[in-house]
Amino acid sequence: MNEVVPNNIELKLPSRLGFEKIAMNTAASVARIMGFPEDRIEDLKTAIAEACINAIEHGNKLNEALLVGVNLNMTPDTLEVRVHDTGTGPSFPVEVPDIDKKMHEQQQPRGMGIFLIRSLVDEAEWVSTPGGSYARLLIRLHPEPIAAIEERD
Amino acid sequence: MNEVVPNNIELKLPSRLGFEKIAMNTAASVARIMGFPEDRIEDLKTAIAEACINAIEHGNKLNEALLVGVNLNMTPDTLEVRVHDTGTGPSFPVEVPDIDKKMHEQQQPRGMGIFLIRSLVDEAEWVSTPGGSYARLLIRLHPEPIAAIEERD
Amino acid sequence: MADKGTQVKMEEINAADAQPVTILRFAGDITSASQAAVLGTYQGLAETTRRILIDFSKVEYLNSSGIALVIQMMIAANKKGQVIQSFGLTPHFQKVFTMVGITRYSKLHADEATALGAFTA
Amino acid sequence: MADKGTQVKMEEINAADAQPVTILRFAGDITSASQAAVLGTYQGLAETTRRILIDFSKVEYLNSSGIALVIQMMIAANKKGQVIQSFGLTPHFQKVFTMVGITRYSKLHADEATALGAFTA
Ligand SMILES: Nc1ncnc2c1ncn2[C@@H]1O[C@H](COP(=O)(O)OP(=O)(O)O)[C@@H](O)[C@H]1O
Ligand SMILES: Nc1ncnc2c1ncn2[C@@H]1O[C@H](COP(=O)(O)OP(=O)(O)O)[C@@H](O)[C@H]1O
Repeated sequence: MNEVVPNNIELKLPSRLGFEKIAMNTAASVARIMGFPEDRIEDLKTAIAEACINAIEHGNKLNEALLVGVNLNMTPDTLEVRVHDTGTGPSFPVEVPDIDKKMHEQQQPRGMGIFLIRSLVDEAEWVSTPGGSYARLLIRLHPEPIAAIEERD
Repeated sequence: MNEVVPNNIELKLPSRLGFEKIAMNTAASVARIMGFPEDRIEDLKTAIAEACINAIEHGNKLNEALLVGVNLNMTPDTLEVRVHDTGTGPSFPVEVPDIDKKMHEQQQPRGMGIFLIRSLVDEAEWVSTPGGSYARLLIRLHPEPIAAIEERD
Repeated sequence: MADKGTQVKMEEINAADAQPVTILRFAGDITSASQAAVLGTYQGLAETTRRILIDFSKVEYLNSSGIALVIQMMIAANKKGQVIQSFGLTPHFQKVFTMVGITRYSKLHADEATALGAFTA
Repeated sequence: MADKGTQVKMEEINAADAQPVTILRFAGDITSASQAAVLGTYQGLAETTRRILIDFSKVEYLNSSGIALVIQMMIAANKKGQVIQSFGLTPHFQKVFTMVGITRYSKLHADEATALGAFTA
């Protein structure tokens, strides 16, 4: 009908811990309308919550006057989410969580957000821009079946 | 901490029927964080859905390129919701739904949205502005108890 | 980008007095997009249908346009002398149906057995 | 503007072998705001506690900071030679706990009876 942003939903939240649940439920609602299965919606919820927590905590340093922007972009096959903050973004590489190290106090108990995001969505990247940084997450409605991947081996 | 809009949440949606569910679930999430009881959240959900449907249908005339803006403003005691569209707003008075007239086909079966909004929230008003129109809905966390109202009789 | 939309299942059973009851079980959303599911299904019922039982228990979202379709079905049923009983609405939507006055034309029952019993009461 | 936060209830029961088990039933959210509810509750347990059963079945929202608190509790319990069993996580959070590796140190059980049985197995 119209090529201009008709599939883009935007949410803006003050940087307060707990408000990630609003983003999580907004995204879940979008994913449900798109027809994603419930287990995939759960994956997305956790991934978006973790990205928002990082934006609130690390990006905007818990300054409630700074907003976290959540952009949800729908295509027929994908839901792409961008979580924006006003910081400089994570510096990679970030340490991969290791439960043995954590249990032996050789690694702090925290530090699982980025790992979970990467594990739960089909694509994840972190982008720094002049005005801030964003995490970009993508989930596919019809991910490549495992059989197709195995065939390539 | 800061007086500048830290309690304001903003959502923007393309004008597509069905997307009112996104606004509904976003608002429900905010109301839940604020501690509203579940029955009050249900009231709010229906009221916001109806306001969004009107904004999509009547305000933005189903043109998906036009956005519906949903503003959620939290105070310690109230949640105020503004649903914006680009139209001129309803012209009052609007006919009150009458089930007897409807059943006898003296009134169209539709036309219950504004009535439901008014019945379900603590305050409702419709405002026309130069750039569009909005419905303003408000629910209170601690509504005046019925006893207090009765005492005044 | 497909929503689940409205689903409807039709069943025929007999009430305690051995007279047939047509059950319409709705699931998903009832909105302006539910015209075919609500009115189309109703119009497809046999001419001999006298009793209709509506099961709302699987309905997740209902808005005023959806309620308008239910009213249109009630108007049509009223004209044909059919009786409609319903059950399974959440407390919130029982309240909404009562606000709108639907309860003056069709009773909302707590459960299927009570609703079914109301045909022979 | 108060969220429900984290709720925790403590119970003492005996396992099949008549040895005591302390049950911690969490409800609501487990997040960075749950320090007192998780670690504070744990630290308040009797020094004699040997078996801890965690009931996650009423937890609505769990994030990585909340999981970090669970790990901290596991570290402390490990040091004291206490055994932790848990149950009631949704399939999604069972998956998340497995991804993070928690399951290598504390088994996630399907239900309370199975979790309780695991202390004496
Ligand atoms: N949006 C962000 N802006 C700046 N730094 C970030 C952001 N997200 C993550 N980081 C950095 O990456 C690290 C790892 O993040 P994460 O894996 O989510 O664990 P945690 O937040 O518990 O430390 C953080 O400690 C932080 O230094
Ligand atoms: N946002 C709006 N912009 C313009 N007109 C509106 C708006 N909301 C409501 N209206 C007008 O008010 C009438 C009554 O609205 P409502 O009670 O919601 O019932 P319905 O939408 O089913 O007609 C509508 O038919 C429309 O003419």
